[in-house]
Amino acid sequence: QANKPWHEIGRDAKPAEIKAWNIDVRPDFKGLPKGSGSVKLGEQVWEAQCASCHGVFGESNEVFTPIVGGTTKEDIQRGRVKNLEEGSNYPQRTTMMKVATISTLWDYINRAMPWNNPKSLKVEEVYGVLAYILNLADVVPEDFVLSDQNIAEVQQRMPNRNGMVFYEPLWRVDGRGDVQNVACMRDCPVQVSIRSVLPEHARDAHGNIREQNRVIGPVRGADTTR
Amino acid sequence: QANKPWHEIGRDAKPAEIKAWNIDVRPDFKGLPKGSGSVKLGEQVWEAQCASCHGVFGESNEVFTPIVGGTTKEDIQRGRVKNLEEGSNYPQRTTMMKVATISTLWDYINRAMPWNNPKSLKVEEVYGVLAYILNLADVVPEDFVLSDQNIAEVQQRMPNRNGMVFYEPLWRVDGRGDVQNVACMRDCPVQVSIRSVLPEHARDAHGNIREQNRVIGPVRGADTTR
Amino acid sequence: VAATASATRALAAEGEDVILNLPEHTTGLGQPVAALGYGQPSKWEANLQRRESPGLTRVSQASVSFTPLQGLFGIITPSGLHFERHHQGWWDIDPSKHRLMVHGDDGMVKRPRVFTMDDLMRLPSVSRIHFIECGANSAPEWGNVALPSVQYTHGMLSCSEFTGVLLSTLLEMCGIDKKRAKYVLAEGADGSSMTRTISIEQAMDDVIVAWGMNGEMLRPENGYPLRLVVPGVQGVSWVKYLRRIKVGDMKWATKDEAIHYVDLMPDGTHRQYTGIQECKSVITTPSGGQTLLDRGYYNVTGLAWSGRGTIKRVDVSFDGGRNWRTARLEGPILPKALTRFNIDWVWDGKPAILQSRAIDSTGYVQPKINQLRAVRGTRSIYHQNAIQSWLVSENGEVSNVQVY
Amino acid sequence: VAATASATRALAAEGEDVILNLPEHTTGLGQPVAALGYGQPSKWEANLQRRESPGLTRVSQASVSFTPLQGLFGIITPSGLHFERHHQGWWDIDPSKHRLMVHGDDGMVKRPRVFTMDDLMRLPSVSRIHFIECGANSAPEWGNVALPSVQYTHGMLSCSEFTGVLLSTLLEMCGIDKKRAKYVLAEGADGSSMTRTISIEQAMDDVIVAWGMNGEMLRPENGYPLRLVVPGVQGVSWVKYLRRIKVGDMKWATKDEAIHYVDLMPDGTHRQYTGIQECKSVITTPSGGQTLLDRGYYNVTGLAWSGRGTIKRVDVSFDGGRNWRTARLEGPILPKALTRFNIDWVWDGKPAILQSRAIDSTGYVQPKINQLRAVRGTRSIYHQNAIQSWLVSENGEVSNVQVY
Ligand code: HEC
Ligand code: HEC
Ligand SMILES: [Ca+2]
Ligand SMILES: [Ca+2]
Ligand SMILES: [Ca+2]
Ligand SMILES: [Ca+2]
Ligand SMILES: [Ca+2]
Ligand SMILES: [Ca+2]
Ligand SMILES: [Co+2]
Ligand SMILES: [Co+2]
Repeated sequence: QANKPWHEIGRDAKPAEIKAWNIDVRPDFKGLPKGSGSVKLGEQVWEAQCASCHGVFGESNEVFTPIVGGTTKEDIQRGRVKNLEEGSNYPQRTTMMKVATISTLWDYINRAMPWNNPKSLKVEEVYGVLAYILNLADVVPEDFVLSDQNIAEVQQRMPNRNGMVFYEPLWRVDGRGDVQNVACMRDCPVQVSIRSVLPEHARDAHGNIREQNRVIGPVRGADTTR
Repeated sequence: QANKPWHEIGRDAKPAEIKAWNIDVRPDFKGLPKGSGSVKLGEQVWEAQCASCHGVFGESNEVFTPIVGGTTKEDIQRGRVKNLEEGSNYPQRTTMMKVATISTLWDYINRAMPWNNPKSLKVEEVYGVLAYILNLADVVPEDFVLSDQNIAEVQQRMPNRNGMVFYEPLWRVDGRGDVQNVACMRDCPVQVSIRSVLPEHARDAHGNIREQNRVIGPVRGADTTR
Repeated sequence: VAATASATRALAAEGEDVILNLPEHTTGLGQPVAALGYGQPSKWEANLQRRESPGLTRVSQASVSFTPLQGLFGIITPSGLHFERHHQGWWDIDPSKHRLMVHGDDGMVKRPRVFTMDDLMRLPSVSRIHFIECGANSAPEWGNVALPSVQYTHGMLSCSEFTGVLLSTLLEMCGIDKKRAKYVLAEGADGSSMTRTISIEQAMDDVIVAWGMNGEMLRPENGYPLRLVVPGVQGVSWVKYLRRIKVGDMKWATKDEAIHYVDLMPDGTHRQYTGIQECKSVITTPSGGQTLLDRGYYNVTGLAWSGRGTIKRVDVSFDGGRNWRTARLEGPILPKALTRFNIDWVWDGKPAILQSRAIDSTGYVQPKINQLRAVRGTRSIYHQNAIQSWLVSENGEVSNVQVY
Repeated sequence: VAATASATRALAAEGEDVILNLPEHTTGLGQPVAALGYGQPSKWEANLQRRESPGLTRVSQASVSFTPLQGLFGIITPSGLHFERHHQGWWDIDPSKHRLMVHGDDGMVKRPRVFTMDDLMRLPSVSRIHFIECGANSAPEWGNVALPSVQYTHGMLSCSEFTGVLLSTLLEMCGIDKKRAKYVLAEGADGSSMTRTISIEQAMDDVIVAWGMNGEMLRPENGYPLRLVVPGVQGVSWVKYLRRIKVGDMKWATKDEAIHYVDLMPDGTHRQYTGIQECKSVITTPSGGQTLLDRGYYNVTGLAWSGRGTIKRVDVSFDGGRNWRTARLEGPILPKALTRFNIDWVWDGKPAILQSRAIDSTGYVQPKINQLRAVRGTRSIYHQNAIQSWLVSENGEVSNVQVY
């Protein structure tokens, strides 16, 4: 099949260029640079560059949801986080509660953290600070050195490693979701009473809605300060 | 047929309101207020309020095309303006050369002039200043008093009164215009040489086109200062 | 110096600096959401502005600013770049004080009514995409080439999604005398109180009394808070700051339908009431004043439209009209709206003359300038819908020419 | 004082002051054309702004600003009011320095390539209208009513005409290994270098590498100069500042597809890779926080959309879902685009509960919140596409309720 007339537009990427940008790390660890970092090194990095936002123990809810918390030794064994089950009273869904794939954390810290200075960490610092987070979550011991060699083993200790389900109907455009209504038109079955109303304190929580509507038209914004 | 559910939206217009806005004057003089104004009064109004823009004799090309000029006694008799014919060397198409309907001028002066103070003229001032313009164009004599009583007669002296043709195909959406091409696809008859090019002085007359094009994309603006 | 130069060369051999050295935006923290509650274009886009054509008019309150078609995509015109045509300047009117009156003399309207914006915006509304083109678009080129770029040759053209109430809805609720009503007068609230005659057929068909444009209210320059939308008809009929609709039985011969927007014919008569914007098209990239970066492939793109219906086909020639190929049309293809076309072209570095030719749903084929001239001469100003030619020179510069 | 008061009364009986005393804009000269080379909304429209939802996020560079749907018309979102979602702030990138790389490991792409904006904008382009909705739109209301107005319940939703080159065109010219290629990774050039997995089926179908939005270049907040458009899929996949496309054979489980944008189910598992935005609709006027001016007729209006195709029908109920009537749909009705609906309603002054329910071209009927909850519980955050209920109280005030 003949080349399209626009075939020559653009130019070949050079190996050094691909290397500079080809930073993604997959769940099978393809893309992961060789290297290692200790919990100890990680602690230094964390305290110097991460703790201000995420808290000394990854517990802070100030700038983002806590990174650490809510997982147990039992979770690490099962690979399922109990606090994600219904009825759990744990106040937050922390990163460590949700993330199933350790590669996700390596990749993300490497590309995006520290938030205000992304892509500034060295490879061993990424290993180290991830080791530190994992240690905070009791996934690895205090004297652990995380490396490309043992990361697949650590993956087997991720608290929520068995917690993800691939749900194809919401991945494929031609799928069909699990919830569907019927188009009843007359005397449809509904409860007469209202099930939920806007709480009084929420009425004005977004500022005065009067000032968020046009000054003309079929309606005005309600004065929610009153 | 039943009223639509939105029938009551809005409110009835009050007579005084309709009167305040119902200012249009038609070619059959429906809408023309009773009254009159002399060329003499018109001259005063013109010199005080119009001449600064249109020139003392309506000849100015400074702010707009001249109002007066290019019409002859013969035109007034024929009702067709010779200077509109092909080959005429008259430099401008003035208002008086083009306008066929005297109502148009009364209506427009009344609603829009003076440009920076529209709707400020009294009825007799509109009659007067229009009489003055008509006098400048030799349509009425110097001692004329234009009024709702004689305006229909003056209409019969408008230089271009027979110069308008109603061309229905460009008025109706479902019409069919007078010029049409055929969709020749191969070896169509065209002259090889270019018939007209952008004059050199016009290349930069709109500023540097380089600065009027995006800084990226398939093209750049040409530097027309060079 | 020698060392630095060779270091630079080495880097260049390895790859581009902009890839190898990560930019600040890849290694830093950007700006917060809602930094601008109402956003603006990139600072790098400042060249795309609406501009006046020097010498076209004498004063800027009775003038035109042109849309920079040379840099636009698709069919929606960004509202900030919508062309302007004012006769007595524009205003930013307090919408709570704006009124629309619908009436007629002698019982032509049974129930003359006044509407506030509150009233109008409660009524059943429609949202439709339509082009608006000034009747004088391309006017300076009836005779010879005069303008350097498509902004000035074709930029009195925009296309937006309009929302409003059909004029027919208003006329019906006010009770017009269907036997006697033949025309409607639309009047604006600006200094000129712009007035235009609309046929009752079109008033009862697709004319919209509009407040919305591209999802928000009309911009002040386009008639905020209310304008008439008269699909397919020249822009001057789309009365801005609409304050009054009057029903009648005779055309009004208003200033802009008796002195201007009349077409001077070779015999010295003027055609009056020539409102329809006939089928037309233009290539916007590459176009006059642009320079191709290189030989090779280009996606040649442009716009086609017809005041009489939809666009059925656009053909493009690269040899000044001798041979033609049919372009791809992008959807949606809507009546009395712009249609975007695209076509492949490989530039071999030799001079080339680009033309586009649109065909609409009535079968009308966009004419050549000589065909227009043969019937209408060169002095009619309005309704110049000829095929546009762009010459690509060997140096890649594109210029405005006439070829037929 | 008595005289003045009676004069005022007399005037009022004669008619409204705003009609009888002509306003300044009817008796004066306005502003010149091109007073603003790039125009702005009327000063009277300042209430319509995109806004943050207080308490939703902790820092504004990793936050959302919501589109004020309560005041918009038609289907095109004004670009200045397009909702924002940033994870590491927004930038106004120098487009001449921006590059797109297309590659893959292990020969997955035969000819890894780098494109400048100049290169990309020469390629064959398409222009298409599509909606973009954040996967977390309406998320705070899985459990109970929480938000006062449609800006915050549904305002992570916009719709624009996008122009760009199909991703399939790029992938084909770079020569992908069609047997092994299963997924594509899209990566941005911002600090987070946002990454998302796209299926190769969709990459080869309707995904666009876009530079144009509503006729002009993308706004900086929306990814200037280049973003991915993934029709029907949640906004986070529409990677902004797009710098890299990588072809592979395994999903990447990036941060935003492994920690966020995963849906927590009642059994404590998360559904991963739930990208599609299913069929949904909402009444925008009247809506939460608005007050009806009066009893009587209203044109009730809203938006419907589906990530799986076109909107076929929208039904509206005024009695909390017991009885339904079918609304008018405005054109154009396009796949994976917003569709505007309108329906007549006469308010009798009694409490009423308004709902809209959309049906798409697959036959899918927008669900009730209890139907969603029965399957997905109340903690899944994403993909809340339930029927929205608005209660109109006797005083005309509209408020957010749940009824089913
Ligand atoms: C200036 C504040 C700041 C600093 C410093 C910072 N972070 Fe973050 N971090 C954030 C924010 C904000 C987010 C959420 C970004 C988003 O919305 O995508 C985040 C997200 C994360 C996440 C993903 C959490 C999740 O659930 O998505 C990880 C892991 C993380 N940070 C680790 C680190 C590490 C390791 C460092 C230091 C090397 C660091 N952060 C420094 C603010 C910060
Ligand atoms: C400050 C400048 C100015 C003043 C003062 C002024 N005019 Fe004008 N006049 C104009 C402009 C500009 C136009 C063209 C407006 C347009 O583009 O629609 C015009 C148009 C006209 C026209 C229509 C010409 C045509 O061919 O369309 C008439 C008639 C006219 N003026 C008469 C008058 C009279 C009578 C007065 C005084 C009572 C007056 N003008 C005062 C600037 C002025
Ligand atoms: Ca090249
Ligand atoms: Ca940095
Ligand atoms: Ca000027
Ligand atoms: Ca005044
Ligand atoms: Ca904030
Ligand atoms: Ca009322
Ligand atoms: Co015009
Ligand atoms: Co999102």
